[in-house]
Amino acid sequence: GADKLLTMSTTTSTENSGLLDVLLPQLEKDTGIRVKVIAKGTGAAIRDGIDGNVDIIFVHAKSREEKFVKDGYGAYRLGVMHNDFVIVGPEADPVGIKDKRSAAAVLKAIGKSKARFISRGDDSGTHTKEQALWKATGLSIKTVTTEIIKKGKKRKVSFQHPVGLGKWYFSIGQGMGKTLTYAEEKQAYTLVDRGTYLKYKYGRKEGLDLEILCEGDPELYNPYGIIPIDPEKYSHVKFELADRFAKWLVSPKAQGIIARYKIQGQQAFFPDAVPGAK
Amino acid sequence: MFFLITFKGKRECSAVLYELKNLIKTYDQRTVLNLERLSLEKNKILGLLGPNGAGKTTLLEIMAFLIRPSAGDIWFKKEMVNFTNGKLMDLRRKVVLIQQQPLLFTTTAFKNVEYPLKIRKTPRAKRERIVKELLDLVGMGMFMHASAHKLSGGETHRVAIAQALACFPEVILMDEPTASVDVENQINIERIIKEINRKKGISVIFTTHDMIQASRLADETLFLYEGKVAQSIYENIFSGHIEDDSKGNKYCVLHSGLKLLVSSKKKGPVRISIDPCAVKLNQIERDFSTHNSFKGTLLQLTNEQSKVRALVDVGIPLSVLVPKEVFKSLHLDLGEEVRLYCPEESIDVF
Amino acid sequence: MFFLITFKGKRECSAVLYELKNLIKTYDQRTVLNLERLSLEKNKILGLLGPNGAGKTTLLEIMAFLIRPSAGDIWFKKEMVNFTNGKLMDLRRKVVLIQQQPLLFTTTAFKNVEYPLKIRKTPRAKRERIVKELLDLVGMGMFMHASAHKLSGGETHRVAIAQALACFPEVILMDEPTASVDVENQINIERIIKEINRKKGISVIFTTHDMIQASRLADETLFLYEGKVAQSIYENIFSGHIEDDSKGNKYCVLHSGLKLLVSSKKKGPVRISIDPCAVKLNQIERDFSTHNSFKGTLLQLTNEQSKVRALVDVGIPLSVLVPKEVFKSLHLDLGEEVRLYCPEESIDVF
Amino acid sequence: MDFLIDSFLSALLLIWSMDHELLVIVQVSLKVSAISTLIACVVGIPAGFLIAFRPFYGKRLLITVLNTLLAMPTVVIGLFVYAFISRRGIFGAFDLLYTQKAIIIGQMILIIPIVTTFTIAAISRIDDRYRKTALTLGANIFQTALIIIREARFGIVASIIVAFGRVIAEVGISMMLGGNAKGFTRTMTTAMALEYDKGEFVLSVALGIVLLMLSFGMNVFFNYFQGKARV
Amino acid sequence: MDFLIDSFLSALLLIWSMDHELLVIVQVSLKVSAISTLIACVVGIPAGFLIAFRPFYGKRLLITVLNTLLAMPTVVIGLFVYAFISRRGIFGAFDLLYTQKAIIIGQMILIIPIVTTFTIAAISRIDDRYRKTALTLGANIFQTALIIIREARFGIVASIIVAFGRVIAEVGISMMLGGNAKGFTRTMTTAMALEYDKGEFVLSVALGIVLLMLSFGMNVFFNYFQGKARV
Ligand SMILES: Nc1ncnc2c1ncn2[C@@H]1O[C@H](COP(=O)(O)OP(=O)(O)OP(=O)(O)O)[C@@H](O)[C@H]1O
Ligand SMILES: Nc1ncnc2c1ncn2[C@@H]1O[C@H](COP(=O)(O)OP(=O)(O)OP(=O)(O)O)[C@@H](O)[C@H]1O
Ligand SMILES: [Mg+2]
Ligand SMILES: [Mg+2]
Repeated sequence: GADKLLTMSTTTSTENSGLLDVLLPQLEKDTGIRVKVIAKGTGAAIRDGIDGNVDIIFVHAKSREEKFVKDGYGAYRLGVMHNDFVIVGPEADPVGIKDKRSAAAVLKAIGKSKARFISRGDDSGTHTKEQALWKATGLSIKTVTTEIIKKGKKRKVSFQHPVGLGKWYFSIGQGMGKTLTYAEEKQAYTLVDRGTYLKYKYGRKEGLDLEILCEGDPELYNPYGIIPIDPEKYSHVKFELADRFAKWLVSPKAQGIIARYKIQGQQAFFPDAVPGAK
Repeated sequence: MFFLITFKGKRECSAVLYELKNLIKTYDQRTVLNLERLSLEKNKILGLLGPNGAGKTTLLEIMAFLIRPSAGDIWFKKEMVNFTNGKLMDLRRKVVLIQQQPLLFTTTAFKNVEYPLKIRKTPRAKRERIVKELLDLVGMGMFMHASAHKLSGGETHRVAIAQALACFPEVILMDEPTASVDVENQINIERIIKEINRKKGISVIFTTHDMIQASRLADETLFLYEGKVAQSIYENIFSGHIEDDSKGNKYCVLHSGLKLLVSSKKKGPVRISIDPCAVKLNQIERDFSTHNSFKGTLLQLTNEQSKVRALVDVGIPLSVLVPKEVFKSLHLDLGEEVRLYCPEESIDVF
Repeated sequence: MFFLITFKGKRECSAVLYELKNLIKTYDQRTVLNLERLSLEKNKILGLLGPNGAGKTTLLEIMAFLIRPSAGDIWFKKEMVNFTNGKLMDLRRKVVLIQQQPLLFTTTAFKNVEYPLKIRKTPRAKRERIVKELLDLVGMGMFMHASAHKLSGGETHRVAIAQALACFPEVILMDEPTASVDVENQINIERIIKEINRKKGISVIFTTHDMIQASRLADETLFLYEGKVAQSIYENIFSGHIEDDSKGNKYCVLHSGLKLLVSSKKKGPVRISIDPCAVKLNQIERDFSTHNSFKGTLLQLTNEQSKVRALVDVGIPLSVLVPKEVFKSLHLDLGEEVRLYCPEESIDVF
Repeated sequence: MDFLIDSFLSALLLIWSMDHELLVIVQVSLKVSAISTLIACVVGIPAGFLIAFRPFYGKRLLITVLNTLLAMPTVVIGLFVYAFISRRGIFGAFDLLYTQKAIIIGQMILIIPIVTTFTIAAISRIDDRYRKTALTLGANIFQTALIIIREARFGIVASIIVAFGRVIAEVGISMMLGGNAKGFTRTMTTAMALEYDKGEFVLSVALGIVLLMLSFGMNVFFNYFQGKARV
Repeated sequence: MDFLIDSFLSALLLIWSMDHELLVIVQVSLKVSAISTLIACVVGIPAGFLIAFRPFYGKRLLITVLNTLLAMPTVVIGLFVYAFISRRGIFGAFDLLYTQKAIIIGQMILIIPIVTTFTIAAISRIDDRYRKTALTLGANIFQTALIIIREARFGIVASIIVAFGRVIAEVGISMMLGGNAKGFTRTMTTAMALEYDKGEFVLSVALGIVLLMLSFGMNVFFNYFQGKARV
C-alpha cells in the first residue's frame, strides 16, 4: 500500500545505468517496499535530503555524504558498491597517454599539451572527482567564486579548474551522456564512469568514437553510499522503511544482484559491503 | 400577428420619459454634447436631426445607458440614472438602441434575433415563433439561416431592427434606421415604427438626415448643432465665407457662388442657415430688390400640414415653407422659374 | 483649387467603359448576380438602383476588380479583364471604390487620405497640399488630425470620399455615397460628383435608394433586381400575397391592406411593382371603377424633365408620373384628396 | 537520416505494442497538461477579459508585467514553487512535492500569462459595437463578456492551443516538481529526457513522435472549434 | 521564504558586482534570443499572412499541423537538429554543433509555429474591408499585406513577445545544441540549470531574477509599440 512507499533521491547515473530496474522489483518482492525514485544531479539529490523532501538518498560523493551525516541530516551512511572512472579520448590519442596508469599523470600530460578536455562542470560526483585529480597534477588551478546570499549572509560559491578554460578546457555543465557526446563531437578527452561509457560505446547502433585510454588507478574508484534521513531532523520521514531498505541493500542477496549486473557484457558495479558477493 | 399581439401596450398619458440637465460629453477635451436642459415626452415619436458630428449618436448612446456622460444628470421616467452603480441593466432592458452601423454577432440571422429572447429566458418554442415573425416583419424571413456577416448592408440593418424589436422594449432608439434600406422596406419600417408607437405605446427616438422623413414620421423634431439643441432653425445650412464690399456691406459668399447680404460681425469662413419660413417665394416677373433676390427653378413641392415646402434650385437647393393659401395664390407650377427673396433677418450666421 | 486644376481631364467622346457578358456571381450556390450583357459608357454618371440584396455592392466590387466573378467576362476600356494573372493592380489604379460602409485605417484622417498619394510616390509637400485641399473639399478640414476610428458615421464617409479622390482615378464607384451624410454635405458631394464628371471627365457609378437623387444626378440609371437588370420598372415595389375571390378573380393583398386586382398565375406571397407612368391620377370626384381605384392624399410633387412625379398616400406612398400638361389640367393642390387608378397592366407580379 | 527513420519506426512499434508503461506515461502527461491548461483558461480568460475590457490606472504596467512573466524560465518557476511546497516551505505539510499536483501548479504558473496575454490581444481587436449591442439587448455584464469572448474565440482558442502545447512539451517543471518518478510523475517529456540522458536517442525521439501524434489528435479536435469560430 | 529573499538579494549582488562572466552569459542569451526571434518573425509573419489571407486546399490541415508543432518538445527539436548538424549528419562539415548558430536554428524551429499561428489568428479577425480599401486605393499585394499586418499588429506584437519570452527562457535546446560551454554557449538558462543541478538553488534563482529584470526592460520597450498599436 501507499504506506510502504519510500521516496528516494539518487543520481542520474544510478537510474540511467538500469541497476535500479533490477534491484527495486526484488526489493518489493522481499519486503513489500516500493520506491519512488527521483533522479537528479548529486548536488540536487543531497539537497533534497537536506530539505527533507525524501526519505533516503543514494549518491556517490563520499566526502559530501560524510558531511551530510555529520551535519545531522543523515542517520548513517552505508557503503554499497563502487564503480570506476576511466579517462577516454580519441583513438589516435594525440597526447599519448595510453601507457600511463596514474590518472593524475594523464591529466597533467593533457594539460601540458593543451589537448582538448571536456569537463562536466556540474558539481556532480564525477566533477568533484575530476577537480580532485586536477589538484593532484600540480598544474596551476584557478578558483572562480560567485558571491551569493544565503540566510541573509554573504557566501561564496566556488568552482575550480585548470588555467586554460575556454581554450582547451571546456566546462559544459551537463550530464555524463551529454558530456560524452560532446567529447566525441570535439574528439576530446574526458573523465567518465565506466557504466555510461559502456552504454554509449556498445549499447547503440553508432558506437561511440572514443576509447578507454586510462583505467585501473584506485584514485578513479567511485563509491556509492546509501543514507536514510535522520528522523530526529525530520519527523515525517519513513525511517523504518528507509532503514530496512538500506540494510537490504547491503545484504548478501542485494550485493549479489549488484555483482551480477552487467552492462554490455561487462560488470558495471562492484559490491563493497559483501566484496565477494556473486 | 403574434408580435403585435404580445406587445404589452400601455398607452399612458403623456409624461416625461427623459429629463436631461447640464448634460456634457467630452472626448479628448472636445465637448461634443452640451445640453442645458431637455425633457422628452413618453409615447411619442421623436426625430433627431443635425449635421454630421452634431452629437446625435452620442446622445442616443447616453439615452441607451451605453456611455457615461462627462457631467450632468439624466432622469429616466422620473428616476435619476446612476451611471456608476452597475444597476444599469434593469434600465437597459427597457431601452434598446439600433446602432448607426449595426454589427450582428458572428452567427446566423436567426440566432441574432433570438439572442434577446434567450437572455430573457423565453421558452424555445415561443422564441422560434417570435423570431420567425419578426424576420418576416422586416422582410428577412428568407435569410433566417444565412450567416449574419455575409448579409448586404440593408439586409444587416433590417435584421438589427428585428433584433431590437425582440427586446420588447419601452423605448426604441434608432440611429438612422432607414439609411441603407431600400424603398419598399423604408416604407415598411416607417409603418412598423408608427404601429409600435400607436398601438403599443412604445416611445421611439430616431435620427435621420431626411427632413421630410422626420416631419412625416415624428410627432416632434429636435435639431442638434454642435452638441447643442439648435435655437435657430436647422435648415438650409451652407458653408461660405464673409466678404466686404467697398460700401462696408457684408456679404456671405457660398461655395456655389451665391452671394448673400448679411448682418454679422463674423469674418472668414462661416456657416449660415436660412429660415425657410422667412424666405419669400414669388413669380419670376415680380422683381423686388437688387440683393438677396435670386432666380431659381421649382424642383419639388411637399405637403406639410398647413404649409407647402418648396425646394428651389438657385445653384443650391433651397427649402422654403409657404402657407398653403399663399402658395395657391401664386399659381406656380413645377419646373417653372421663380424668384426667391431672402431677407437679411432670415439668415443666421454662425 | 489645386485638386481640380491637377486633375488630368480627358473629355473623350462617348465610348464604352465596361462591357459585361454573362457575368455570374454565386455565393454558396446562390446566384446573386447574373448579367447577360451590359455595357456602360465612359464619362457618364450612372445611377445604380435596386432593393437590398439586389447585387449592387457585388457588381461594384467586381467593377472595381476586388472580387472575381464566378463566370462570365468583363471588358474594361475594350480590354478583357483577366482576374487570375495578378495584373489587376494597373486596372485598380484607374478605378476606385468607396465602400458602402467605409472603413478607415487605424490612424489619423490625414494619413488615410495621404495613403493613395504615398503609394503613388507623390512628393511630401505636394501630398500635404492635396490632402488638406481634399479634406476641405468634403468639409473635414477641421478633423485633419483626428484619429479616424473616432469619427462619426457621416464624418467617416466624407473622409473616405476624400481618400478616393486622392487616387485621381478615371472611374469612381460610390456605394451609397450620401447615405449617412448630412444635408449640407449631401449637396456638397453631389456637386463634387457633378464637377469631377463634367470638368475632368471622370466616370462615376453610384448606388442609391433615393430615386430622386438618382434622377437628379445621373445621366442614366440602371435597376438591378435579384442580380439581374430589371426589365420591368423598378418603382412602387411592395410585398403581398395573392388571394382569389369567389368569381375566380385574383387579388394581391399588400401588407398595408390595399387590395389590387391582378392578372397572374402566381400564388402565395409575391411582390409587385406598379408602373408609375401607367397609373392614372384624377380628381377625387371622378370615380372610375370599382376595383384598383383608391382614394389618397397628394404628398409631394417633384419636377422630372417633362413630367411631374406625384407621391400619393393611399395607405402606402405610391409614386405616379404624369406629363406636365396633364398634371396642369387637373388643377390639383398639395394635401388634396385625389383618386388613383392602377390598371391591371400597370401591375407586374413577380 | 537513418536515425530519424529508426525513431519513427520505433514510435510505431511503441504504439503498436501498447506497452503498459507507455500508457501510464501518456496518461500522466495528458492528465497533468489538460488540468493545468483548464485551470489556466479558467483564470487567464476572465483575467484577460477584465484587463482588456476597460482602461484603468496601471493597465499598461500590468500588461508589461504579464509580458515579462512570459519569459519566466521553468527553472525559476520550479524553484519558486519548490520553495513553497518543499518540506521546509510553508505548504510543506501538504506533501505536494514530487506529485502530479506539484507539476500542475508549476505549469499553471507557466501558462496563465500566455492565456491572459493573448486573451487581451484578441479582445482588444473586437469591435466595441459588439459590447454595445449585447448591453442594449439586455445582456448583463457576464453575458456581454461571453459575447465578446465568443467573437474573440479564434484568438483565444489559439492561445489555449499554444498553452496546451507549451505544457505537454514542457520538461523542466515536470522534472523539478514531479521528479520523473516512474509510474507516478513520469511524463512523456521527462521520459524523453531520461532516455536522452541514457543515450537512447532513438527511444527518446520515438517518444517525442508519439507525443506529437497525440497532440495532432488533440488539435484535430481543437481545430473543429477554431474552424467553427470562423463561420 | 528565506530562500526567495536570499535569491533576490543575490540577484542584486550579481548585478551590482557586474561580474564579467555574468555579462558574457547575458550577452549570449540576448544575442541568441534576439536573432532567433527576428528570424522567426521574418519567416512566421509572412507565412501566417499567406495562410490566413485566402482559402486554399489543405488550409485547415496545415493549421492543424502548425498547432501540433506547438507541442513539439525541445528534446525532439534538439535531437532532430542534432541529427543533421552532428559530425555524422549531412551538415556535419559546417561544424555547427555546440555553437550559438546551432541554438538559433533550434530555437527558430521552436518559435516559428508560435509566430505563425498567432499571425493567422490575428489576421483572420481583421475586417476584409481593410484589404479591399487598400487594393482599391492602388496598393500592390505587398502594400496591402503591410496594411493588414499593421491593423493586426496588436496580436502580432503579442506573438513576438511570447516567442521572445519562449526562447530567452528556453533551456533544452540551448543545452543540447549549444552544449552550455562556458564563455561560448552558456546562456542564462543553461547557467541556471547548471546551478540547479549543483544544488545551488539560490544562485540559480538569482540568475533567473536577473533574466526577468532584463526581460522586463525589453518589454517596456515592446510595450511602447503595442501601446502605439492601439491609437
Ligand atoms: N470616441 C470618440 N473620441 C473622440 N471623438 C469622438 C468619439 N466619438 C465621437 N466623437 C466625435 O464626437 C462628435 C459627435 O459624434 P456623433 O457620432 O455623436 O455624431 P453624429 O451626430 O451621430 O454624426 P453623424 O450624423 O455623422 O452620425 C463627432 O465630431 C465625432 O468625431
Ligand atoms: N460573402 C457572401 N456570402 C454569401 N452571400 C453574400 C455574400 N456577400 C453578399 N451576399 C449576398 O448577396 C446578395 C447581394 O449582396 P449585395 O451586397 O451586392 O447587395 P446590395 O444590392 O448591395 O444590397 P444593399 O442595398 O443592402 O447594400 C445579398 O443577398 C447578400 O446576402
Ligand atoms: Mg451618428
Ligand atoms: Mg450594398
